[in-house]
Amino acid sequence: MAAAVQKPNETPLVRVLDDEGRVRDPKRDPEIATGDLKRIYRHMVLLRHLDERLLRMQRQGRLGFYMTSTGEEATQLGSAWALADQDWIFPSYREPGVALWRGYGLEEFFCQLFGNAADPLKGRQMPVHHSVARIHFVSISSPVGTQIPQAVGAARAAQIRRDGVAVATYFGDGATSTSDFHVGLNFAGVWRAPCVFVCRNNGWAISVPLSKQTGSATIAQKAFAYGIPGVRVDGNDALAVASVMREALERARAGEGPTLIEAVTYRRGPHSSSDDPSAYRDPSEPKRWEKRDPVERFRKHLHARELWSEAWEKELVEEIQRDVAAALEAAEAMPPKPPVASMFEDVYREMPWHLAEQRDALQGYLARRGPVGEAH
Amino acid sequence: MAAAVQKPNETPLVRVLDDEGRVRDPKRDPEIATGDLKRIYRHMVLLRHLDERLLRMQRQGRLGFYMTSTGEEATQLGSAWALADQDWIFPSYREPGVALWRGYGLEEFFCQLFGNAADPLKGRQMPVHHSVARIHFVSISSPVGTQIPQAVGAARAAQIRRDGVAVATYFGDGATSTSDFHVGLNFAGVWRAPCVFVCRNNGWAISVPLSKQTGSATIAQKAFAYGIPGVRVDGNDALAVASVMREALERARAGEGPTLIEAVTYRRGPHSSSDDPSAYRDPSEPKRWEKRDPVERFRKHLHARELWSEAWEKELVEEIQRDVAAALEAAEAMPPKPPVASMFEDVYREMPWHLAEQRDALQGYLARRGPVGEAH
Amino acid sequence: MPVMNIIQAVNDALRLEMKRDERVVVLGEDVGKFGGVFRATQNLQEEFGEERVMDTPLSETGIIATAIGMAIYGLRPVPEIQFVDFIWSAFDQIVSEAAKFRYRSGGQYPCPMTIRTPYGGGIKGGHYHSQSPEAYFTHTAGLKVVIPSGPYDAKGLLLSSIRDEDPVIFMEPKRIYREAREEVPEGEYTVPLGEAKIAREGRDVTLLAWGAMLHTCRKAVEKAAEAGVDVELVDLRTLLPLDIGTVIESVKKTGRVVIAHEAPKTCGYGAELIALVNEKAFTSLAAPPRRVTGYDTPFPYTLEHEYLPDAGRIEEALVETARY
Amino acid sequence: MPVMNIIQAVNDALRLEMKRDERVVVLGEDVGKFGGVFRATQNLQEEFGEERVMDTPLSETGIIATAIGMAIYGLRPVPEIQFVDFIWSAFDQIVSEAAKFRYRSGGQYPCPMTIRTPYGGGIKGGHYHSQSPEAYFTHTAGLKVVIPSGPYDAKGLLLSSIRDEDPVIFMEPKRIYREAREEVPEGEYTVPLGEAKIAREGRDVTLLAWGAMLHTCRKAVEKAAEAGVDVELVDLRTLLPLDIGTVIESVKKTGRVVIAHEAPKTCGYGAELIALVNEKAFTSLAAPPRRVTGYDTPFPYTLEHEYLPDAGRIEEALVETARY
Ligand SMILES: Cc1ncc(C[n+]2csc(CCOP(=O)(O)OP(=O)(O)O)c2C)c(N)n1
Ligand SMILES: Cc1ncc(C[n+]2csc(CCOP(=O)(O)OP(=O)(O)O)c2C)c(N)n1
Ligand SMILES: [Mg+2]
Ligand SMILES: [Mg+2]
Repeated sequence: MAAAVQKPNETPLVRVLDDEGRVRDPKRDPEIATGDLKRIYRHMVLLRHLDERLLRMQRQGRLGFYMTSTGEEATQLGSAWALADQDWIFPSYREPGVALWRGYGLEEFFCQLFGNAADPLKGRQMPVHHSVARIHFVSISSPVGTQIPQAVGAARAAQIRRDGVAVATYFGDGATSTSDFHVGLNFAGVWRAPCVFVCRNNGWAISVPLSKQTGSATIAQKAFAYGIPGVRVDGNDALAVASVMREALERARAGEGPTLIEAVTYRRGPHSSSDDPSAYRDPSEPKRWEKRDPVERFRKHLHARELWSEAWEKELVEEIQRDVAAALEAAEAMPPKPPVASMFEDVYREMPWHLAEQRDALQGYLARRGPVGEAH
Repeated sequence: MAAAVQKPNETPLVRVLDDEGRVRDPKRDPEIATGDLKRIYRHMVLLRHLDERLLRMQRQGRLGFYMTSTGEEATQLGSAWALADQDWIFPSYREPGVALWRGYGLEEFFCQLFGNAADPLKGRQMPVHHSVARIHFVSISSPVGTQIPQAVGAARAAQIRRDGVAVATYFGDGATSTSDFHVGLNFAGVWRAPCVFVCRNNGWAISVPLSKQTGSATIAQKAFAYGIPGVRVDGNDALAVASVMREALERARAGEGPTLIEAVTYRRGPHSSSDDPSAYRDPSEPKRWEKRDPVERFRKHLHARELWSEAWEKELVEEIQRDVAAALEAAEAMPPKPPVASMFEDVYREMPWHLAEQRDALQGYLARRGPVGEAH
Repeated sequence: MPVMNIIQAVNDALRLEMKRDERVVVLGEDVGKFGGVFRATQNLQEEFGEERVMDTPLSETGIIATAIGMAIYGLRPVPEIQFVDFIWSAFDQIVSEAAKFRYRSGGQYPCPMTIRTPYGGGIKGGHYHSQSPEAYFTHTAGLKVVIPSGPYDAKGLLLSSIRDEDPVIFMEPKRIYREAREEVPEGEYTVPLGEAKIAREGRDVTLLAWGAMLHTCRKAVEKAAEAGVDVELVDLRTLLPLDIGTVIESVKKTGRVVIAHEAPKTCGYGAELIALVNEKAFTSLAAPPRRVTGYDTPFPYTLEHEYLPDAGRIEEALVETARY
Repeated sequence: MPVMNIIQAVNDALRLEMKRDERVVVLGEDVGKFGGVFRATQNLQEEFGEERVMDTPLSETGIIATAIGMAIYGLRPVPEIQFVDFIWSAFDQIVSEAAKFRYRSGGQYPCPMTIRTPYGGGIKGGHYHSQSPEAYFTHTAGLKVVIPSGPYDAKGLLLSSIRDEDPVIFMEPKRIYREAREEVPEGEYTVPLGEAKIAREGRDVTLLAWGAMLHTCRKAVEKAAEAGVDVELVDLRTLLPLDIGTVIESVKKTGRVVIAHEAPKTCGYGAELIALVNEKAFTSLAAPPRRVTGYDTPFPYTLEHEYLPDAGRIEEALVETARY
């Protein structure tokens, strides 16, 4: 990709695979090694399995809350593949695949969802708000968009340190309306920070369709406002995503500045386990997108490359089911609550007197009255 | 202008006058009536006179604070000319010419600057933060950019009411970096609100040059991010500004939505009376822009059209000096402070008990101890 | 009289006022076709159209700023912030603009608008779907802050808020959105702003609370009664301006006061109440005023019921204060 | 020892710490070539280059958010907000992000940064160049709030803040930026966070204050002394976490307390101090705690000296409290 600013009228949709998983643009093929191709597929299948299983568990009351990323697997895995180990991620809540790809363990993953005693976040955050420092997967927060300019700050720090690290941040189409999107891209444009902005344009922000989110025809063209390149890619095509992501990261590392990637995909499920899309969108729309399923397309691609077989699929699914079941069992066996004293830790590095006082008062109260609940 | 979105690579600088005040693009000439042409010139001269006089007064300690708009007169008057009486303005601090054009009186203007007993704002705001409801010149506040989405809300209200009102909002190049710029233009793009965004790109935000403000080559191209037209105009050419402003207002009134106008001009003076530009910018830069003086250019144009003579100029200047001197004298004769009780009014429509209590306490205190000052 | 929950009462108030006053418009994320994530604006878009019930882009500052523009222009906007936890990007527009418009324009530009927003914990919402930030608003001159504790007040206070000439932060106790149910008159009625309500008369201790805490307090009051302590429970309803008369009268009667709120303790609204009680009823105080509050930590997910004041903690404070 | 004003002391601290610790970077509007509108960062860009002293685009939320990213990444950013009145667009990043990063990540991501920002009235700055919003920050768990009252403390507290492992709001009293002058050691030294200072010992009344108010309080204390009232003046220096020991000890000694602050009264930090004094020294109180504060209005332009607590108002409160 040229370092020059992308002209908005030249933002075609980048595709490598056609709907049948055949390579239609060999020049764009990122030529991913065989092992990685299979690993990408494995993670796609894992994500799909997790979404089904965890949404069901949520419905059964075994889990407080959950958010699926069904239909957006290619965007997650294609981009994750292109990232280097030392790169940093400022995610939103809908890219668990990026964390799992980078080595987030299933058991920790579940413990976070349960917020139990083994949750690395000590039961403090809602489910799906992961934080995994060892893989540079930065703490997710609920307010939409806040991570975007933070990513730019981290990228600026990496630029100052000249340590070769690039930063990626993920967000949805709705997030492009936030203040933080604007200031993030604007600062990045001025600093030419090594930052890649990955917008998962899945068409909806809860009940609000893209047409009510912005007057612009594409998200990619918003890059032009900041003098940076904008790329539009088929977000259901893992190879296309991998390709544009790799280019953007190369540009970042070469000192050529940030890139905005619009990955065009679709939110097939509800916004979250609390949502009911039947109240606002035509059920034929998700149905249509099922035909453009990124996992199936990728499977066909592997099949065409003779990397896939029914036997392998069976083995894979069984392995995943086994791994998930084992990790879930281990996670569910953990004490459901972290210790009460932990609630007062990590507000500051050293606990000030007032928090120690509050902790002691609560512990005294619980000692007198037993665990909280109706009895109180 | 076509209703279609302006292509960013087609954002040439719109000019009507050349540097010598000759019409170089007759098709673009807004054909302003003779009387209005002379009125525009009169207001330009008035602004220049006010800037000189008031900055001097500030230096002499007769005025707490002042901000000049020297060099930006054409942007103010060209755009003000195109606005209809019923239109609403959400200004920043550097468009006093728009208020004066619409009938803001000199004496009220000065009383605001002094914050005295006759200040329509009751001495509450800093100098140059005017508010003139009868000409729909909405209250100025210091935080940069806040007026932009407010203007969009007012435009949306006008659109809902179908009352034919268009809304203009003014701001600087620095303001384009704010959150409020982004959300304002984004909401306007979605609503197709009858709103005209006038960016005075004067090259500087206090000490920060445009190149450090944004990575984009122009401000106009930022419109593309919102699916709305962006126009780049010579801000020192009153006729060009009048022309693009009129078109934008016509589009707004015709239901064709908002327009972003980038008026390319230059901040010739200090940012404010508190500023010292010698600390950060090359003095040759303002010198260069003096050669592109908007007032002189407009004078030459009038001269070429035989609407200007030395005699008229002399008359005009004398009249302005007389008016200004009289208004200043009247304003300076006012009691310097509004009544103390007024400090507690207008926080709410009805004064709640705690404010009445605080007012009474302060009045009691002042009654006991005399006016505040060193003696206390 | 129909029985309603708080969501229904809010919806009813909005519908009635939109019918009565065509200046009233509703805007926010997901408020239109979806009717709001809590369904408080359900069916309003169907009835009043897309111009009066607007789905907005995802920007709280955009919602509030455009609502300000509408208010200035002459409409009566009722913006919704989906969760009060997301209100901060709009804080500049609220604090610097809405709260100061009337004042700074010398009275030329009033800014009547009612920001509706659910607040509070107990719904397994973690850091960002649970907070109670009322004290950030009560420290802001120019705002009014209203928090109903049940359907009847929700409807009557919301109608008063929309009709008020100043900007109102209307915080809705989402934990009891559906749980709190009571009879609510069908037509219009108003509950005046700035008037507290004695929820229960008592002699021994005054208990001040608002919103969802009222319900926890009721349980605490019953327990305290079993321990022989007769509590006067005051539902403040409006925090700003405060009904100082009712508060002080009660404290003068009982000589003792406990305040319960979900927000963190330090600089919560309870601090202001204690300061006012000191100012106006110092000599009546027979025991130190007590606060039972959320802790000075971010709002936790798993341990939220340990975090929130519960009836037991409030009861202990009441009994200890009474026996001081 | 050189005599410095507060601007010089701040500049000196920044320069020393940037030399000592290459992780320290400065960013903000006009902080680079210009050296800040108050010149607190003067010559730093010359000395440390554009990468460590960055002029930013005009966005407070951008300044804070990128500083957070830098802090998370391992730098020690010292962002400047030109006037605290403009901090609100960054409030979401401060309250939802910086304050909660360590906690919500289970301790994985600390966020050490020091937000420097001038505050306070008395410079003819009107609504938006005069405010004292410390109480919005003291209500936010996870932040520290530091306000020096003179050059010595400004330097020592700023060095402690930058070295602290948590986010600090460092509010500088701009009214006395140049006026307050005293001897300041040349090299590094720190004044610990969380420790108040007894600015003057006294027996009759405790007076609590911080920042520019300290100087007004000194005058008030002198006047009170003339009236025979011996005041103990405590400079809090850090509001969060508060040095509760020093405050309570003093109040237990005097039995009386007055608090002076510029911020509006309702829900100002004075309320919290009164609540704490009630909690911890109720039986020592011989008179009602008093507040002398700014009023519950936006900050006015012309009448700012009527608005701000002056020595006379504080003196009256001291004498009345002493004679209660
Ligand atoms: C600042 C803020 N406002 C509102 C919300 C409530 N909310 C959560 S997700 C969401 C929609 C986000 O849409 P998008 O950015 O497109 O991401 P997607 O969920 O589609 O992946 C909203 C409105 C929030 N979390 N934060
Ligand atoms: C939100 C905010 N941040 C900072 C400031 C301080 N400030 C006042 S004007 C200004 C520069 C504005 O530049 P620009 O928008 O280009 O307008 P100009 O002054 O050039 O007309 C700054 C930084 C402010 N008033 N508001
Ligand atoms: Mg989306
Ligand atoms: Mg400018």
